[in-house]
Amino acid sequence: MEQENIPTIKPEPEWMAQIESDRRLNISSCYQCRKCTNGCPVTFAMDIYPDQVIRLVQLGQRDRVLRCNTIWICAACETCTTRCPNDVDIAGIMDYLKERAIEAGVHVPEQKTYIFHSVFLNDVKRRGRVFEGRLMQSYMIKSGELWNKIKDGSIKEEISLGWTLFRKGRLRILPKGIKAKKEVRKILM
Amino acid sequence: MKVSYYPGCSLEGTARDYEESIQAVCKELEIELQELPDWNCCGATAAHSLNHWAAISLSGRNLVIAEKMGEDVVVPCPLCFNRLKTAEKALLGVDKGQFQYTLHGKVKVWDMANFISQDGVLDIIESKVKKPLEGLKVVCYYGCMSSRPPKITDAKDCENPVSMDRILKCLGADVIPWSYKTDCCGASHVIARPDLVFKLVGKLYQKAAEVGAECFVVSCQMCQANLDMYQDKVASKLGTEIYFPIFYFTELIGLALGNPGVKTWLSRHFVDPLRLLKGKNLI
Amino acid sequence: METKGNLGTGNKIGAIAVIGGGISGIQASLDAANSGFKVFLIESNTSIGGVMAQLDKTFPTNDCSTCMISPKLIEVAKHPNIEIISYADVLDISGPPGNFSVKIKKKARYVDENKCVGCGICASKCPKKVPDAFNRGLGKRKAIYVSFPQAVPLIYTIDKENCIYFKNGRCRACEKFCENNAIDFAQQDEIIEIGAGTIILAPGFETFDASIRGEYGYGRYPNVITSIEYERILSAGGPSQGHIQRPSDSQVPKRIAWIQCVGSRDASMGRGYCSYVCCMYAIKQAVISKEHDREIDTCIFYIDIRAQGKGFDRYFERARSESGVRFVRSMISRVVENPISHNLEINYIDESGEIRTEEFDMVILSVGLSPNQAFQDLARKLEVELNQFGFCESRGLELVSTSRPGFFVCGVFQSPKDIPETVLQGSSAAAEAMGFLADVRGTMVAEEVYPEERDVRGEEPRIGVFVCHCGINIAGVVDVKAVSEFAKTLSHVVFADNYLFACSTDTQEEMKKIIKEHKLNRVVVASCSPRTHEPLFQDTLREAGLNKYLFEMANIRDQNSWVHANEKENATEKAKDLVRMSVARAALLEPLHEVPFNVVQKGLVVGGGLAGLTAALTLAEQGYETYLIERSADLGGNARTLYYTEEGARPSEYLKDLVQKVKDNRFIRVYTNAEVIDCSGHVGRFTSTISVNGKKEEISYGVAIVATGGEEYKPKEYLYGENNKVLTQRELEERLASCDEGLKNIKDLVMIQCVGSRDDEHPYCSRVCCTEAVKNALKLKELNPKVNIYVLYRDIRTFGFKEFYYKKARENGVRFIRYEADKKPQVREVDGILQIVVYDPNLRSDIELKADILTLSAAIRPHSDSKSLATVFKLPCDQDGFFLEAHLKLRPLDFTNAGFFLCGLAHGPKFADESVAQAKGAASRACTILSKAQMYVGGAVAQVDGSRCVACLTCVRTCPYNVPRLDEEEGVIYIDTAACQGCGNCATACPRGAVVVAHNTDEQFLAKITALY
Amino acid sequence: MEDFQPKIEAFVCTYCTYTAADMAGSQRLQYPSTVRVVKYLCTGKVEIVHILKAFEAGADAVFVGG
Repeated sequence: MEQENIPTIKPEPEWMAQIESDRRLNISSCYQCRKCTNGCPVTFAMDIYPDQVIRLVQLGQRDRVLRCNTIWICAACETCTTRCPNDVDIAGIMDYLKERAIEAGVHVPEQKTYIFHSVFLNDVKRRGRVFEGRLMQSYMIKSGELWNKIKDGSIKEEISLGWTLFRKGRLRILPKGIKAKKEVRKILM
Repeated sequence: MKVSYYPGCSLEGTARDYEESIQAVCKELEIELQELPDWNCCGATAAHSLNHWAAISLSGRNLVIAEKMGEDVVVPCPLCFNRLKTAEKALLGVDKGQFQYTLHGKVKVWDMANFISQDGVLDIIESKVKKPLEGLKVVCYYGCMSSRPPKITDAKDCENPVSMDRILKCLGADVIPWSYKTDCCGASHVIARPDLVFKLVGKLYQKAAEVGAECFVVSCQMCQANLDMYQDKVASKLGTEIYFPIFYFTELIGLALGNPGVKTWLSRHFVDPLRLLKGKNLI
Repeated sequence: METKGNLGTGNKIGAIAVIGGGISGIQASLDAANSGFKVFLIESNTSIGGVMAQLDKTFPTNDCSTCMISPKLIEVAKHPNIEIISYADVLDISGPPGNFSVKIKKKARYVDENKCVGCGICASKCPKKVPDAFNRGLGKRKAIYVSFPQAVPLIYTIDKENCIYFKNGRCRACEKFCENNAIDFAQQDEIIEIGAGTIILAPGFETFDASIRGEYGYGRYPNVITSIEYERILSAGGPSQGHIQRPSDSQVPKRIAWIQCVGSRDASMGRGYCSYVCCMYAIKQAVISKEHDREIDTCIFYIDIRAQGKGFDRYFERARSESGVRFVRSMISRVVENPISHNLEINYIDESGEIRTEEFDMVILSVGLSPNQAFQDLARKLEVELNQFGFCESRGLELVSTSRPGFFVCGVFQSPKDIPETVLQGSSAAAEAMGFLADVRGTMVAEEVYPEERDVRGEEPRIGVFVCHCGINIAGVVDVKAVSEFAKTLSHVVFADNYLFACSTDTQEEMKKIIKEHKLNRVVVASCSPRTHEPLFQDTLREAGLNKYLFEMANIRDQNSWVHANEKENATEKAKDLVRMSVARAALLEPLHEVPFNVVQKGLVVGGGLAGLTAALTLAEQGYETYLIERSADLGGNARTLYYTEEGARPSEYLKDLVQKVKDNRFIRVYTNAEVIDCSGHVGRFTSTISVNGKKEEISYGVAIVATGGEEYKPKEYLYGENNKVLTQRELEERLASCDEGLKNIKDLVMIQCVGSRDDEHPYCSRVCCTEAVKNALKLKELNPKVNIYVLYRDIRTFGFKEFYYKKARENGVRFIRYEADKKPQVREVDGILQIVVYDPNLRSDIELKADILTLSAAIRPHSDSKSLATVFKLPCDQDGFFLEAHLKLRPLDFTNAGFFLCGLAHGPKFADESVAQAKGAASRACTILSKAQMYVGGAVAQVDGSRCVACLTCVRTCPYNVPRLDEEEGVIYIDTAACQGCGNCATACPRGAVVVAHNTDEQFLAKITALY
Repeated sequence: MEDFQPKIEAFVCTYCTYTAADMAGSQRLQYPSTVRVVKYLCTGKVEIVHILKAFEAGADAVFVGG
C-alpha cells in the first residue's frame, strides 16, 4: 500500500499519559529501531508502519493512529512483540488502539475486518461457543459481501466452498451451546 | 495418562479431521483426554481485538474449570492455547486483582504438539510405529500462536520450534529444515482480507517447494485451512501449479501407527493427500 | 603444597596478584613490575593474551592486533619480576589487605613447564585433531597444543578430554618424539599458595551466545557467524590464513551484512547495556573486508552508531564516504536461509521507507560482551560486589576500586570497553594497587647482578657461532651440522657448534662456559628470531662478562627453515649465507656503554582540574614529590560545576575533598596562577622555568603529566547568546543543581545534541553529551514530572551501562527525536516563544515543538592554553587540538616523547570517572620511571661529530622524535642520548656524514651486505 | 630464463617488515629461498651505498620495506 505522507506534527503529550496509566504496553520504552516493522509480515498492506504507529502514539497523535488501517491489518502474529528489545507489546498496542478507535467512533478503514470480529463475538455471546456456519452467514450479510458477491458472481465460489465443506463432513447442521451462557454473556457485555 | 482437554470451537466443526485424528491417536497412545465440562469459546482474535478484558475473562473461565478438574490441560488449537496462556499470565500476574476469575496456577496448559513431543510419549510412539513414513519429505509448519510471544507461551525455542520435527522424525519421515516454520499465514484475515492470506501462503508454498518438500505438517486448524482450502486459487493467481497436501501431525501419527481412521480423516481435506501417499506406498 | 612469597609475616607484602592475563592484566602487571613490585600474573588459559590475541586488526588505526600485543607478551615473559602462573584457577583469597594469601590450582598440563621449549614436535606428531577453540571452532588443532604460535608461555598442554592416550591408554606419540622429555602423563593438578599485598581483578569477558537470539539463525545457518569468528577468519593466523571465506562452501562472500546489537541494548533479554565496541569493530571489519576485496559489498544494519572514542567518528565517516561501506539504520528482525545456496535473506525498511529484501552470502552478528562467566562464583565467594549482569561494581567515580578493600578491577570485567580504556584501566588499577603498598616497594623484586665486563678493546675478534636445531624446526629442514662446520671456516670464528635448543637453560650454561674457555669476544647465534630471543642471549653474554652489544643473531628459523620447508638444500645454503653475514657484522661490533644518571624522583603535573589533581595525589601517595601547576587562581577546573552524574555520584563534592587532600599532602607543591615557560633535559631529568604570579622559578622533575583540560564550546548557532532561554547543557545543570524555582514551572524543554560536534569543522564526538542530556532530563523530570522534554539527536551514544539511563529517560516520558546531519533543527523565536521544527526521518515528517527552554549540548574543545604548552614540551596534538598519545590503542597514556604522560580532557572528551581513572593510569606510567633511582642512556644511539657538523638543520627536520637541537654556543647540532631512539634517519640524511649511529654503523651494514651471497 | 630465480635483497624495518617476515614464518608461508633479509632499526637508515653494494654483491633486486 502507498505510504502516506504525514503532515507536520505538533505533539500532544496528554494522551500518552492516559494510555500509560491504562495498560502496561511499554510504549515509552521504544527507541525506534524498527525491528517490529522489519519483521512484520503484512507491512505491504499497511498505510503506516508499526514503528510509526508507536512513534505517533508517543507524540500523542491520537486521531491519526485511530484512523490508520495498520491496527486492523495487524494479523496478531506477535512477531513484533516477541522480538522487541524493549519489551514493547506492539501487537498489544494494536489491539488497544482498535478498542479506542471503536470507542471513539472513528471511521474504521477495514470495515469488513471489524464486522467479522463483531459478529464473531455476537456468536459467542449467543451460545458461549462459535458456530462456524452461522458466523459466516451473519458476516456475509452484515458486511455486504453477500450482495457484492452476488453482484460480481463470485458467490458461486462461496457456495461451492461451503458445499465442499458440507460434503466432507466439516459443517455442522446444528450449533452446540453451553450451559453457562449467562456467565459468558456477562463477560461480553 | 490422564489429562484435561480443551478442543476449541473449530474442532467441533471445520477441523473435524483434526479432532478425529487426535481422539484416535491419543487412544492408541493411552492418553485419556477428558474434555473440560461446559467449556466456552476462548474469544479468539475477535475478543482480544475488541475487548481486552473480555478476552482474558473468556479464557479465564476455562482455566478455572481446568483447575477444578485438577489435571494439566492439553489444547490442540494454537490460537486457543495462546489465549488460555495469555489469560493464565494475566490472572497470575501483577494485575490479577482486576479480573473476575481467580487462578492458582496449579495446572499446566499444554500445546498439543508439545505435549506429544515429550520424550516419554515419543518412546511410546516409536515402539508402536508400524509403517514408518520413509521417503515422505515434509516441512513442519508451526505458525505463530504456539510459540509467540514466548513470555506468554513459555516456548523455549520460539524462533525454531522442534516439537513436530521431533515427532515426524520419530515417525521416520524426511523432515526438511527451513526458515519459515513460524511465519504467519494470515489466520482469520482469510474472511475479510483473503488477499493478504493468499500472498502469505503463496510465499510459504514457494519456500517449501524451494527446499524440496512434498507436503506440510501442521498443528493448527487455521493454518491447515488457509494452506489447504485455497491452493487452487493461489496457484492460479501465481500462475503455477501447486500440490501440497497439508497434514495434521496427528494424522501422520495415525498413518504411521496404522490407524484405520486415516483415510476418513484425509478424505476431509481439500487437497487430496492420497495421491502423494500412494506414490510413496504409504497407504 | 608449595608456598611462594612472603607469607604470614603480618606485614605488607610488596607483591601484587593480577588475576587474568588479557591486555588489562598484562598492562597492570608491567606497570607494577616496572615500578618495583613483584607480580604474580594468574591466567586460567594455557597462555596469556586474552581476546586481544584473537583479534585481527584494530580500529581506528587498522593495526594488526597480534603484532601489537606480542611485544607486550614477550616483555611479560622475560620480565624478572613477573611470574606467570598460567593454566591456573584462583580458588580463594584470604587475609587482610596488604597481606593476602591466594590459593591457586595449577591445572595439570601433562607437560613439564621447565622442560618444554615450545618446539612443537609433539603437536606435529599428535594424531588427534580437535576443533580449535582459539579459532572459535573454525579450524582444527591437535590434542597437544599451544593456543597460537606467539603464545606466552610457549608451553604445550595436553587436552585430556581429547588425548587418545588418556581415552584409550595407547598412543604416547608426543612422549616418544619429545626430545626434551617434557611429556609427563602422571602430572597432577597442584594447589599452591602465594602471598600478595593487593589484588587486581582482570578476568575479562566472553561474547554473547548468539543462538539465544534465535531469529538470526546462528547455529542453524552455517553462513551466519559471530563477529569474533569473523575476526579469526580475517586473521592471517586464522583457519583460512586470512582469506575471507564463508563457512558453508569456502567461497569468497561477495555480499556481507552485519547486524548490530545482538545481545546488547536488549532489555527484553536482561541485557539492557551497550557493549561499547561492536559498532566500531563492525565498521572495522567492513573496511578490512573491502581492503581484501573492493568487490565485496558490505552493509551494516544498526540502531545508533556509537563512535564515541578518539578518532572513531572520522573512521566511521571514512568508512562511509571512502571505503563505500553501506550503513542502514534498521534493526533486522530475522535472517532466513536459502537451504540450497546457503545464502541469507534479510528484510528491512530502508531510510526512504521502502521495504526491501536483500540477499547476502554471509551475515555477521555483532555480538555483545558478557563478563567472564567462570569468574562469577569466585567473585561472589570473594565478596566482590557485582552488578545485575555480573560485571564488577565500581565505587562512585573510582572505576578501578571494588567493594573489597585491597581488590582493584580493570578491563571489561569492570564494564564493556575498548582496548585503550582497558589498557589505561590496567595502569590505573596498578596505581591503586601500588599506592596501597608504597612503603614496601622494592622489597620483593630481584635485581640481577652481573659480573664486571671484560674489556675487549684492542683484541682481535674471536667469534663463537652457536647453531640451533630448535628441535626439528630448523634441523628438520636445514643441515645444522653442515652450517656449524661451515661457520668454522669463516674468518675470526674460533668456535662453532650446534645445539638442540640454544635457548634451553643447560645450553645457556654451556654457552657461558664456552665464552670463557675460548675467550670469545663476539657471539653469533643462528636460531629463531632476535625479536623474541635477542634479550635472552644478550643476558647470557652479560652473565659471561661480555658487553651485550657484542652479540649478533642469524634468523635461520622464522625467515629460513619455516619459509623454505620444501627446499632443504637451498635452505641450508641460505643458512650458511646468513651465518656468514652475521659473522661479518659481528667482527665489527663494538662494546657500547650506557651511562647511568640519577633520576629526579619528582613529578610535574600541569593542570589543576580533576585529572591533574588526581594524578598529583596518586604520585604523592606513591611517595613521590610532585609539582602541580595550575594556570588559574583556583584548583578544580571543569569539575567544579559537575554537580551530579547519572549514577548519583557528585563530582563537585568529590573534587572539594580531592582539593583538600592535595593541599594537605606534604609531597605536593601547588602553584596557582602559574605556567610552564620552558623545558629542557630528558626523561628522568627535566628542568623547567615556571612563572608563578609573574615571578620565575626553576624546577627539576623526572616526568611530566599533562592535564590541561578542555572547555565547553560557546555555541554560535540556535540563538545562543541572543535569547536567554537558550542554554548550554552545563548552564542547565547549574540551574538544576541550584533547584532553580523557574525550572519547576516550565512546560516544554527541548535539547539539541551535537552542537559543535560531528560537523565538518569538528568531526569528532564529544562523548559525554548524550549522557549529559539524559542525566539532566531525568533530573528535570524528578523536579517536575509534568515537563515535556524532547531530545533532538543524531545517534544516541549512551555506551556501556549508561544505556540504562537512556532507557529510564524514555520510560519517564522523555521523547528522543532523531535528526539528520543535513537537516538540522530550525530554531525560531515566534512571539517571544521558541519554536523548533525538526524533521523526523522515520515518520518522514516535520515535528513542531515549542520550548520554554532550549538546551544545547555543546561540544568539548581542548583548552585554549594547550597549544602553548605543546610548544614548550614539544608534544604532538591531533587534528582537533587534543594532545596525541603515543599509540591510540596500546599507549593511551604515554606520549612518544619519553617521560611525558597525559590524562583528562586534554587527551579528548570524557566523563569525570574516566578522567580520574586515566589520571591514576598516567601516574602509574610515571611511576615506572620515578621508581628508579638510576636510569641509563646511550648505547645504540646517534652521535654527532662536531667537527663535521655545519648546522644545516637537516637532521632537525628529519628526526621523527624532534631530538636534534642546535647548540647555539658551539654552532653544532646536539643529540640528546637519552631522547634518541636510534632510528638513524638523521645519519642517513646528514649531507656531511657527521652523524653516526652506534651499533648501526655503515661499516657494519656494508660488511653484512658484502657477505650476502 | 624460465628457471631464473632472482636474488632479492630485502632491507627491512625491525618494527613492521621484519616482524611481518617472522609472522610469515610462524604461518609457514613459503617463498623462494633466494630472498635475504637485512634488519634495520628503521629503513630511514638505508643509504644509497647499501643498495649499490647489494647489487655489487650479486643481488638482482633490492626491496626496501618499512
